[in-house]
Amino acid sequence: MTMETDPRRARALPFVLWWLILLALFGASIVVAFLSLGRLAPIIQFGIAAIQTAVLFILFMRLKGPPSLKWVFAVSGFFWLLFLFGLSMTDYSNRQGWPLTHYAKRL
Amino acid sequence: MYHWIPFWPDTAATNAIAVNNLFIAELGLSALIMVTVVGMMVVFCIRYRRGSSASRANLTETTWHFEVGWTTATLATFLVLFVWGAGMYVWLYQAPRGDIEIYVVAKRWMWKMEHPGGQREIDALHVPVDKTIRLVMASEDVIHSFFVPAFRVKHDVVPGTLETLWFKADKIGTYFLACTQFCGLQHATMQGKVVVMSGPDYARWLTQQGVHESLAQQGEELFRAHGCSGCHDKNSTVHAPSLVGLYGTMVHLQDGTVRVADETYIHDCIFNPRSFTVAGYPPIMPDFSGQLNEGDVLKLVAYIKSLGHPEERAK
Amino acid sequence: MSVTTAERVPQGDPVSAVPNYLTAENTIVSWLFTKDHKRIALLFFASITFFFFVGGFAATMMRLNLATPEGLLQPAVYNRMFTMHGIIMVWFFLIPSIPATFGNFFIPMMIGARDLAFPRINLASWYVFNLSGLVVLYALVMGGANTGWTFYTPLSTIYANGYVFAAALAVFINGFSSIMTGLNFVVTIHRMRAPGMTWMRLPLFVWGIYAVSVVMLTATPVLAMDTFLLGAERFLGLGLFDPTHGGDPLLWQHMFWFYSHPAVYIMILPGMGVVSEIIPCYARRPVFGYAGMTIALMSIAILSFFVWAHHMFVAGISIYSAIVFSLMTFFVAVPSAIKVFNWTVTLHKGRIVFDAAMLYALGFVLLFTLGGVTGLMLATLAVDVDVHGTYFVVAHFHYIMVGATVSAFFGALHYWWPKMTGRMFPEGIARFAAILTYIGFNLTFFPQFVLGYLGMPRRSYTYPAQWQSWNLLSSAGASILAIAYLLPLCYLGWSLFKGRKAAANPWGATGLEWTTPSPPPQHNFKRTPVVELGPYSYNPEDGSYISQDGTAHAG
Amino acid sequence: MRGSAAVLRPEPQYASLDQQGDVAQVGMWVFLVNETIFFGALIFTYFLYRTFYSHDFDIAAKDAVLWCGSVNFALLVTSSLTMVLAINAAAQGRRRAMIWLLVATVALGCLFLGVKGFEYYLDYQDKVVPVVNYQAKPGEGPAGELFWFFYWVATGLHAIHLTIGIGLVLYMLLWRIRRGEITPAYFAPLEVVGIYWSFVDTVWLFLYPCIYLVGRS
Repeated sequence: MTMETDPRRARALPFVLWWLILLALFGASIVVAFLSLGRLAPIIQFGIAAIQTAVLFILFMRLKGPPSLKWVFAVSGFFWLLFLFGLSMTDYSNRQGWPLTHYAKRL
Repeated sequence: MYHWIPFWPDTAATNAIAVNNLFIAELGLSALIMVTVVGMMVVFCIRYRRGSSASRANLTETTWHFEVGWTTATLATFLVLFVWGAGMYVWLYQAPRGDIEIYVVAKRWMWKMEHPGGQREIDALHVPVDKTIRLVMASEDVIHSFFVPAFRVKHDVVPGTLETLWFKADKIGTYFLACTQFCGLQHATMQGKVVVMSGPDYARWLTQQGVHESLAQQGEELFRAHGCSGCHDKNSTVHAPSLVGLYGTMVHLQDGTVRVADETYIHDCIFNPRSFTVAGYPPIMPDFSGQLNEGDVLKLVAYIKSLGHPEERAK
Repeated sequence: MSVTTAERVPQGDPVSAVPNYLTAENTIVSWLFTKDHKRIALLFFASITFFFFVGGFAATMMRLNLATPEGLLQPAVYNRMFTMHGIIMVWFFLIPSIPATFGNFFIPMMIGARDLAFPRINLASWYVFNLSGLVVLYALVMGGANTGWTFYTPLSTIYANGYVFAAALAVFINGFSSIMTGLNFVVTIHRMRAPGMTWMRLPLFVWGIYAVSVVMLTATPVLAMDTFLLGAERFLGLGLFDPTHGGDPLLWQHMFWFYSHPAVYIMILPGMGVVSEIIPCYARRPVFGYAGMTIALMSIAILSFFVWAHHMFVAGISIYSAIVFSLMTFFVAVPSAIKVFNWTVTLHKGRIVFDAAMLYALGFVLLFTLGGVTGLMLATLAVDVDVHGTYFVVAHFHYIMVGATVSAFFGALHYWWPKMTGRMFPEGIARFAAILTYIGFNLTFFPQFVLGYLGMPRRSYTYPAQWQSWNLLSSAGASILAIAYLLPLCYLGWSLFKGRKAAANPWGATGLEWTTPSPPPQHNFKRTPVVELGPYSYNPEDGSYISQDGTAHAG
Repeated sequence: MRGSAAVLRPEPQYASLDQQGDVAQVGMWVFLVNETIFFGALIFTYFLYRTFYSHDFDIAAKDAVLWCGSVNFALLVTSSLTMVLAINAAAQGRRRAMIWLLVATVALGCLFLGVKGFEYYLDYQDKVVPVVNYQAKPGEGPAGELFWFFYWVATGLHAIHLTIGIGLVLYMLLWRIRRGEITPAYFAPLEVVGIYWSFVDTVWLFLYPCIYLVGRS
C-alpha cells in the first residue's frame, strides 16, 4: 500500500481511511474482551494496540519514508523496555516467596 | 580476640572457609592485575619521559592481535571466577534441612530469636558448634539484613515473606552480628552477638532459660485458640485440607500452579488464603493477617511442620 | 621541570581582536538568559561546585563523627548527613559534573558546531537543575531525609520520617535536567558535526559523552517513574510497592537500580572520555586502539543495562536471576579492562610530560583499576554475599565515583582551563594538588576496604571499638583530601585575575577546540572548520602534531 | 502579519531552516524514547502485578467505566487525525483549514479531559478511590487495590501529558500561527507538536486494554 505522507503532498482521504481502520481494530479489541478467551485475550488486545501504534507511528507521526535516524529512536524506546521486562522476569519467574503474602500489620 | 589493629575477620564456619578461600584467590588476582598495570605505567613513565632519549620509532597504534589476546585472557579469568562464585552462592543460599532450626524476627531495631524448644533471646543467638543451623527469618517492618562476618553469611529479610539462611559454625567463640540494610534511626545499634558453644554447653544453656513450651506446642495452642482446628482437624466436618504431613509436599492449587509446602507457603496461606486455594477445596478460609503477627505465624508454621514428624513435636 | 608546556610547544594563533564569549556582553541578564553553550557550561559549573561543597560538608561531618566509636553527632543527624551526602553528590554533582560543564562547553567545539542543537533547552536544563537543587536544599534545611540515597521501600514510603518526599521530588525534577542535557548532546552529535567529522574521527571525549547521553536518555525515565510512584505512595498512599497489598518492595529496587547502575556509568564514562583526551596529549602520541576504545565505550553503555540486579544479590531475588546478573557483570568488566590496557599502552613510546592534568589522568587510571578489581570481587556471587552492605562496597564505589570521576573532573578542569578562561594557572601548585589528592584519597578509602571485610556495616553512626584505628586513619586521610580539593579553588580563582594570558593551544593538542582563540569567540569559530583527519595525530619522535583541521605544527 | 514569515531565519547554529526543522523533529523523537520508557516502566509494574494477581485484578477491574474509556479512545484517535490533517493543511498553505483543524484538536482534547473528569466522579461513587473512598468487592483480595493504584497513577499522568499537549497546540494557535511563523516553507514546530500529540494518543492505546478490558468475559 503506497501512501503519501509528506505533508506537502499528502491527501486527507487515506488518513481518514486509516482512522476508520484504527476504530475498527478498537472495536475488535472490545469484542475480544467479552469472549471467553482466558489468557489469550490480553495477548490479542496488546497485539492490536501494537498494530495501532505502528499505524500511528508510521503514518500519523510520519516515520514513513527513506530510512532515517528517526526509525532508530522510534524503536529504541521499546527495545530498551525489553531489557527491563526480560531481565526482571529472570527474578520474578522463580523467586522464592513471590507473589508476596499480605501484610496487614503496620507498626 | 582482636589485635589492636585487626586485619582479618574471624573465620568460624564451614561457609566462611569456602568464601575466604575464594576471597583470597581474588585478592591474589587483584594484586597481580595491579602490579602489572602499575608496573607498566611506572616503566613507561620513566623510560618515555620527555627528557629521555629512548627510541620512539616503529610506534604501534593498533594491534588487534594484542587486544583480542588481552580480552580473551581477561574473559577466561572472569569466567573462572564467575563459576566458582556462582557455585558457592547456590550452596550458600539453598538452606539444607538443618540440625537445628531457629526462627528470627527482625524488628526495628532488634533481632528476636526463637529456638525450637521455645527459648527466646534478643540480639543474641546461642548455637552449638559443628551443627547445621537453619534460620527462618521474617521482618515485622522494613527490610533488614542478617549478617555475621565471621561466618561470611548475609541475607536480607524482606517484609511480607520468609527468608532462609544456614551456617555451620566450627569454632567456639562469640561473634559479631549486625544488620547491614539501613533500617532507620538506630540501624547502627541493631547488632548483637552469636555465641557458638560446645554441644553440652548449649544443652545446659537451653535448660537454664527457664521452662518453656516448645515452639510447636505454642503453635498448637494458637492453632486451637484461633479456631484453625475447627476446620483443619481430622474430625472436622468442614471440607478443608488436612495438614498432617503437609510440610515438604507438593500442593496443587486451584489456579493450576504447584507449590512446595515450605515455610513461606504456609506463612502465605495464613496471611492470604484466597491466593492459595488448594485444588478441590472451597475458598472459605478467612484471612488471618489482622489477628496474627509474624511471631505467631512462625509458631504455627513450627506446629504444622511438626504434624508430619511426630518425633519433632515431642522434642 | 620549571618550564611549563606553554613554552615548550609552538604558540597557536594570536589572540583575536573579536570579543570573546566572556566579554561580548556583560550584564547579569545576558548571563541568565544566555543561549551560548559556553556560558551555560559556566553556569552549570558554578551550580555543581556549590553542591560539591555542600555534599563535601556532609562527608566531612560523617568522617568527623566516625573518628571515634562514640561519635560526635546525634544518630538522627548522622543518618541525615549520609543520606544528603549521597543524594547531593550523586545527582547534584557527579551526574551533571563532566557532561553539563565540559560536555556542554566542548562538545560543539570539538565537532565544529556553532552551538548545541537546542540552546533554549540547554538553558532550561540549568534552570530545572537549580529548581531541583532548591528543593533538595529545602529538604536539607528543614531537617533532611533519612533513608539513604537509595530510598529503599518500605522504609522510605511508610516508616521514615523527615523530608523524604521533598528529596524524592528533587531527584525527580533533577531527572528532567539530565534528560534535556542528554537529548541535546545526542541530537547535536548526530546532526551538527562539521564537514569531514565522521564518526570514526570523533575525539573519544565526544564518544564518551555520546555514550553517556544514551544512558541518560534511556535510564532516567525509569527512575522518574520509580520516584513518581514513591511519591504517590508516600504522599497519596497509592502503595504500588506496599507489601500490605501484595506489592513488592524489591520492585522499587529493580527499577531503582535499572537507573542507578547505568547511572554509575553516567558518572564514569565522561571521565573515561576526558582521560582519553589527556593521556595522548601529554604522552604526545596517538591513543592506542582508537576503534577498540569506541567499541568499549559503547558496549559499556549498553551492557550497563544488563547488570542492575547485582545490587540485589542478598536481597532475596531468585538464585537463577542472581547467576545471570553475575555473569553479565563479569562481561561488563571486559571492556573496562580493555580501556585500562589501552591507556597504559598509550604511554608506550610516548614523550611524556607530567603536567597537572596528566597527573590527574594517571591517578584516574590507577584508582579506576583498583575500583575495578574490587568490583570483580563484588561481582563474584559468594564474595558479594559476605561484603555486600559493608564498607567494602563503600570503598569500592568511592574509588570509581570519587577516585576516578573526580580525578577526571579535575584533570579536565586543568586541561581546559586555559581554553575556558583564557588564563594559565600556576603549574607547580597544581601538580602538588594532584599528588595530594591521590595520597589523601587512598588514605581515606583504602582503610575502608579492610573495614568492610572485617564486617563494618555501612550507614552506621557507631561501630565496635576495635575498628577505631582504621576509621581514624580514614578520617585523617579525608582531611588531606579536603585540602587537596580546596586548593584548586584557590589557585584557579587566583589565575582568573592574575594568571598569564593563555595562547590558543597551550598544550599543543589536536582537537578542533584548540584551533580557535582562548577564550573562544561567541559562536566558537570564525569559519566552520573542515575536518581532515582523526584525532590524536601526535608524533612522539619529534613532538610534532597535526590538528584535526589539517594544520601541521612542528615539534 | 503574514508577510513577517519572509524574515524568518534559522538560528545561528543552523545552516538552513530545513536543517533546523529536521533537527527539531529528530529531537522530538529522541524525547519520545524517554516517554516510551517512562510509561513503559509504569506498564511494567502493571504487567507484573496482573500476571501474579490475575484473580484479584479481574474482580477489581470490573468497576472501570468501560464506556468512558471507549469514548475517550475514539476522541483521542480522532484528534490524532485532525492533528495530522492540520499539519497537511499548514504544509499546503491552507491556513483557514489548519486553524479550524487545530481548534478541533484542542476541542477533542478538552472533551477527553471532561469525560475523564466525569469518570473520576463515577469512580468516587463506585468507591474505587484508594485511601479516600475504597471498598473491596466480594472475593477481591488486597491485591485488587493495586489495580486501582495503577489506574489513578496512569490516568493521572496521561491526563497531565494531554494537558501539556493542549497547551502546546494552543501555543501554536495563539502565538506562532498568529505571528505568521508557521508557513508552507517552515512548519516544523507544528509537526513536532503533532508527533507529541499522537504519542500521547499511543499511550492511551496501551492503557485502554490495561484498564478497561480486564475481566470482562
